[in-house]
Amino acid sequence: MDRKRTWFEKDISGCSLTGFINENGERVSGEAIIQSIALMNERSNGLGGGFAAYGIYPEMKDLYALHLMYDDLQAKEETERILNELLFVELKEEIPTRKTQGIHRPPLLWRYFVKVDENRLFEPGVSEEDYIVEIVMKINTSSKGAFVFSSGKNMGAFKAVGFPDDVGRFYRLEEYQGYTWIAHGRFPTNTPGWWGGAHPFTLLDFAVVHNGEISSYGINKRYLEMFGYQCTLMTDTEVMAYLFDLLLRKHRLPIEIACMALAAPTWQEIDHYDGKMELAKALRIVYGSALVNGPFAILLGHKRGLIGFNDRIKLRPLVAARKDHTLYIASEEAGIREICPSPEKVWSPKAGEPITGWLKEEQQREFESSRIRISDRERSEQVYSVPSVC
Amino acid sequence: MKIVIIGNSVAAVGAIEAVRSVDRSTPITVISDEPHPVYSRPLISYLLAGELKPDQIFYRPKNFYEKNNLRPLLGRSVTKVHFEERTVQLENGKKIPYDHLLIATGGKPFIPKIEGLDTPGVYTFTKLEDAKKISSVLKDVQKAVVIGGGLIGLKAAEALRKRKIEVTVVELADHILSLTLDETASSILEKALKKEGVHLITSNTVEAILGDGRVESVRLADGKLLKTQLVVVAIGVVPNVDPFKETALHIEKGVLVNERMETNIPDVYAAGDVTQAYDKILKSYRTIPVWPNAYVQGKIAGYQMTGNKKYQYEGSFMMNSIEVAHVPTISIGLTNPLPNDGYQIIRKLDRSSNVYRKVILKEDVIVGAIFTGHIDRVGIITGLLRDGVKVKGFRKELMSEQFGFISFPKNLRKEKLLDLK
Amino acid sequence: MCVRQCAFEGHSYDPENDEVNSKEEVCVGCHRCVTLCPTNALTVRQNPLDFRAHGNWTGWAIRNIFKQAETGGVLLTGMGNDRTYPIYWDHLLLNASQVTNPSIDPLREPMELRTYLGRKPDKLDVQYNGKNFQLKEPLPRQLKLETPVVFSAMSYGAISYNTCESLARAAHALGTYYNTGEGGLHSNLYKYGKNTIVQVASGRFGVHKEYLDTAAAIEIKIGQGAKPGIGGHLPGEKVVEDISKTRMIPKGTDALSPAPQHDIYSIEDLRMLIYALKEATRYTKPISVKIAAVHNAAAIASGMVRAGADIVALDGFRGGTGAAPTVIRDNVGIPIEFALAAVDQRLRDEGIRHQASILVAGGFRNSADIFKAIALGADAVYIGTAALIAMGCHVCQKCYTGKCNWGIATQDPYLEKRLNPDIATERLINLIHAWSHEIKEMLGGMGINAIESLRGNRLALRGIGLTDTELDILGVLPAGR
Amino acid sequence: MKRIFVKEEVCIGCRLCEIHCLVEHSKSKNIFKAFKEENPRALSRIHVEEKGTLSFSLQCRHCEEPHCLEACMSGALYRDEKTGAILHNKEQCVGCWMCLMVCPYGTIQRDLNGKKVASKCDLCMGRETPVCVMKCPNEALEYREI
Repeated sequence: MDRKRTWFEKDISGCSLTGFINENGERVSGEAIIQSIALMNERSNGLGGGFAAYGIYPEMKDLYALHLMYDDLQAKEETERILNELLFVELKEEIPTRKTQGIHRPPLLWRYFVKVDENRLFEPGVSEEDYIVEIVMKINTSSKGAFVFSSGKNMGAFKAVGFPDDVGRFYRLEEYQGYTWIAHGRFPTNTPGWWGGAHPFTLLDFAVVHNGEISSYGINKRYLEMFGYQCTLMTDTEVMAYLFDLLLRKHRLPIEIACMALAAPTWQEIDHYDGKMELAKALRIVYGSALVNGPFAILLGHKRGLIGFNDRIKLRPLVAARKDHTLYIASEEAGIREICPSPEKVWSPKAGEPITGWLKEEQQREFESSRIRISDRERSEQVYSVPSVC
Repeated sequence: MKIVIIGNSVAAVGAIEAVRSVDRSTPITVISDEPHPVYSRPLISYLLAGELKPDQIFYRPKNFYEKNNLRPLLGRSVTKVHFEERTVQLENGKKIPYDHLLIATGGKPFIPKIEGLDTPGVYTFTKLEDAKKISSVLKDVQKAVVIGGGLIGLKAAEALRKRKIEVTVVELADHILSLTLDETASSILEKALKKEGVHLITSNTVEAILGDGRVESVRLADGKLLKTQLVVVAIGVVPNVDPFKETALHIEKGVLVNERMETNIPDVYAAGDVTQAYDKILKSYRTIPVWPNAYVQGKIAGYQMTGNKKYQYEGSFMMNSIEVAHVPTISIGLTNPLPNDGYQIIRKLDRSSNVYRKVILKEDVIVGAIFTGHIDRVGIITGLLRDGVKVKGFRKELMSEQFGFISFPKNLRKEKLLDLK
Repeated sequence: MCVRQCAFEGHSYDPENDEVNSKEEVCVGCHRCVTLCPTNALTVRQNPLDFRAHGNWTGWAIRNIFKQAETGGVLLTGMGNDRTYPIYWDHLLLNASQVTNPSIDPLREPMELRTYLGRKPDKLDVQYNGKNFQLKEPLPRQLKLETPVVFSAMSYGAISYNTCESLARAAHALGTYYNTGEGGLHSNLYKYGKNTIVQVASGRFGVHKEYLDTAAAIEIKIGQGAKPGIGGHLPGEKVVEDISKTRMIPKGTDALSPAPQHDIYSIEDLRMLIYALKEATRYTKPISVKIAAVHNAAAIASGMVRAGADIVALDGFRGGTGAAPTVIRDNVGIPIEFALAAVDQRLRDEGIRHQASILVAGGFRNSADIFKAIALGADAVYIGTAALIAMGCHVCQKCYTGKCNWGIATQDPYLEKRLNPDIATERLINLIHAWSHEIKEMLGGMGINAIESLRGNRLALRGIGLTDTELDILGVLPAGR
Repeated sequence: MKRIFVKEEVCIGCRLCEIHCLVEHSKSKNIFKAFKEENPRALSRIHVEEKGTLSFSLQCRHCEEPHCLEACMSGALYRDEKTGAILHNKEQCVGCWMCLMVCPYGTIQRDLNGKKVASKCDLCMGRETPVCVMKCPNEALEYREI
């Protein structure tokens, strides 16, 4: 696992992605998402596939579910020592897999359901989530041979080197039930075949799958580093996850607003609605270094919903569709019709304009940790009533 | 409406060009006792001197009359004008009606009382005919006498000299060009003329022209006899008002006109040497027989006749440019003021190079100037005089060879250079 | 013609032989005569006469000793460092898109250079008013630049009035700014206040309430790249009527700018001045602090930001000047490339990079230099010499003599007229338009359509012919990696 | 009607206008021949006035009410129908200097080389822009509608 070859800065890849959310919170098995992504295998080259699913650990919804991959037992022992030291591990188990054609030399795959001991939040101002992030960063940067690839509550990421459908079968995803599923098939042009390099990239409950290249990677990375993030995964998709974590979780920006920062409207538009777009202007002034430039289409899964959006001039494909209470977003319309033959509505989102699906509030509470912070609640209401600003 | 113009020289042309600049159609009749298309009288001396091809004498192109849609009656003299019935009568009795009449009859030579004036070989020198006649007899002329040391006299003398004739100029005053120059300037010219071989006799005059059947000599006031085969009488011109004697037309020295070139009779205008008009320097009505003045007066009359009252005559002043014996001289306005009357005079003289500059001021306004030898840019002085500009700020500069707009105060310079008129 | 044009009396007419002679020893090589000669009869060449070749005792070294032996004085010079130190811009290469991400055609797609200078908050606070979102509180005042190029500080006095006017008019037309330097602001130029950065320097010349209020921003000048640690000196003969009015000093007296600001002996003093100025202008104007690029620029810069500077202006040792001791200009300070890289990185390490914008100056020659500076981390670039050259300067380095044949660095009314502000303004506008367009092309080539995605994006750069240490300081990878 | 205006603020007194005017009105229109070979040497119709640091060039203003044209007794001066410029016919001129006498700008000169005729600016007839304007290195002369 040569990710520590630090000169290696960024991954360039073209990909397929697909995802859906049932806004009523009705959970479905992983079968559908595998079908959908499999149809777009042409867009990947067998060097990586992955999934994220929400609502899969209802009985453990109060606990952070850490998915880890280890090169060897030694790495496992060292890492578990750290985990036990810093967290309370309620349950530890191997992630169930099956031998599958096309999935070679898997690392050791384990998951841990953990919670944070209040007393450990030594510093004031450091939230429980910050604490988890800190630990994830620590393991991913410093401990050799170990890698955390999922760290949210009641959700999980599953990824590997191989074609996405093989990856899905390898992880036996048909056995999981989730209300939101996202998937990714990878076509890297120069990443070593490393499992950690596959999408989705996650932090806490944020999971990102991404098709594209971020030409602004260099500055996005340095910007994130100012806030203590360390980009170590040899791929620019990672910065997407961190940017969302920064804007949504740390800076408490509503999702539309965060998207507006990442794929900002042009000055021409801003000047045109001058006054009305004071906020957009301020966003560009303050978050210029967070502007994600270059071609991309991404899906962002989070505990409350699903977001899909494009770069500011739409240089990568992204199609959306709706049927009943389900929102589908994928690289290709075919990928949607494969699992939803007759959608009510199919459309191609505008550049920089996020497509958002929201889990109904009561479900939110059902699926989430019972200990929702007030501010969190406010935000979720706020967010829920957002009209499209962009 | 019909316009009739008596006269066919610069004043007439000024009027015609003014009218035609706004009105192509109104019939204009031009009457002149001379048979030629409009020519420049001052040029006859150049013609006589042989410096001009015959057709260069003409002031306007051949097609002037057609182009301006005129009705020329040339070689027809006007005997009388019936102002009451608005007609002009020709020598053949024919009457020509007018609505507007312009009197532009110009000047005629002033002939003093001298015995023997009728002797063959005695000529005046104002018209083309005069030059032609003189030219035609020159082959048997060795000596000539010119009576009068004014502009015409000197130009005539110089012309004859150029035709290898031995010329003597007889001037009554004690120096030549007495009306336009001062002693200093004329002395410079006299010196130059003598170098050219022109004899000058001043403070003297011709009493009699002697000869039997043809001029043989003249007798001067001091009794001295001069042999000569040719006498040119060039004492000056007076307004030619003959056709208007015994009419209601108000005449003193010349036809009196106001700032609109109107005479005392309605719709009758006068312009040019025939007029007696306002002199803005002497602040009096007098005859100013100079070319630019004639054109301007004609132009104003012309505009008036078309009903354009915009142009008015703000008065003129004497000005002359003469070059004799390679010494150019320009004189403007009042050149010989009476010592008192609060005039200031600035002068600069360099005899070796014949350069003489003289400016006469009254209350810091230029009222006259004489420039000899170096005359370039004198026009600026003329302009200042014309506009009555106070030169207090830069009066000492007036004498400088480099004098120009650079010498003006900034605002005056800007005003003069930027508003183009 | 040539005789009349040369203020250094390099040509003389000999009426006897009706010929023009020239004196090579006074020729400064400004090309004025060459340019105006109607018959193209003139050219200017280095006088081939040289000393015996010697690695150490070059003609330059020897002639300087001669001069000083004669005069016993300090060697003076104008313009920026002309020694052959490495120019790191020329060792940095740019990236472009191929296949995996499309390059963008600036002629067809929006390509944005707009830049805002000033302090930015750590984060935006947004509130929902039931209809849509809005800012909780307005941003601190920013300077809006339509293109990331600003005309750097050149004082009225060092340069002629016409030159100042041209800079002001061009800045206005271009939607950017010019800097008054320490010369005060001529009353005729107040109308360009919205595009003016006024300087408050050690001499405090021309500083008064109206001056501060008129400006868009205020710059405290601590140091200048061409002469770090050295004050300024405008000789009395240059202090003519208008200048004395504008600078508020008696006519004909030397204008001496002390080396230090005598009310700033420490960082906390700087803080006091910054806040004094902010108070005086009711917090309506960004405050910039300009320092020369010196060895510990990074630490100083971080102090400046913490002291309240909204803009950190760095002036590298190739920066120009009207007059400086040669020995200082040629030996003090460091290249702007290093200073910029170090400061930008330091502010990021301390997590305060967003609290101030970085304006860099010091010998920027073309759009590529500017582009690379922005990729290294600059928000915008100050150009001085380049602007003067656009107006006609031929870099003869004789600014300090006041005899500028091009009417730029002079107060001589005869020479001053040679710079027609209409022409100079147009030429400045042309230059910046051309550079802006080139910058857009380079951005487009990288598949980037907004300048903020280049700012600090050092991955856009690769080093060539640099040591590991240099690469490390610049924070760029070597070409090929 | 287009006319030439001077901006004395930016006239640098280089006299290039005089040089190029002379060349334009020379036989060869070649600067070397015009100055070194042609005899009589052509005359510049533009004149730079200079005093101290102030300078500006001046040529015929082509007045609307031209005194020179009124004063010209040979008919050599005339107005060009198209441009309204006041032009001068050398053949017709006799050198009586009446025009010099009345021109308030002093922009008509005696051409003493060869035949004595007044010489004045002709706005470089047949050229889009007069050479003095075109060649002014500092745009101190502009050619524009009044």
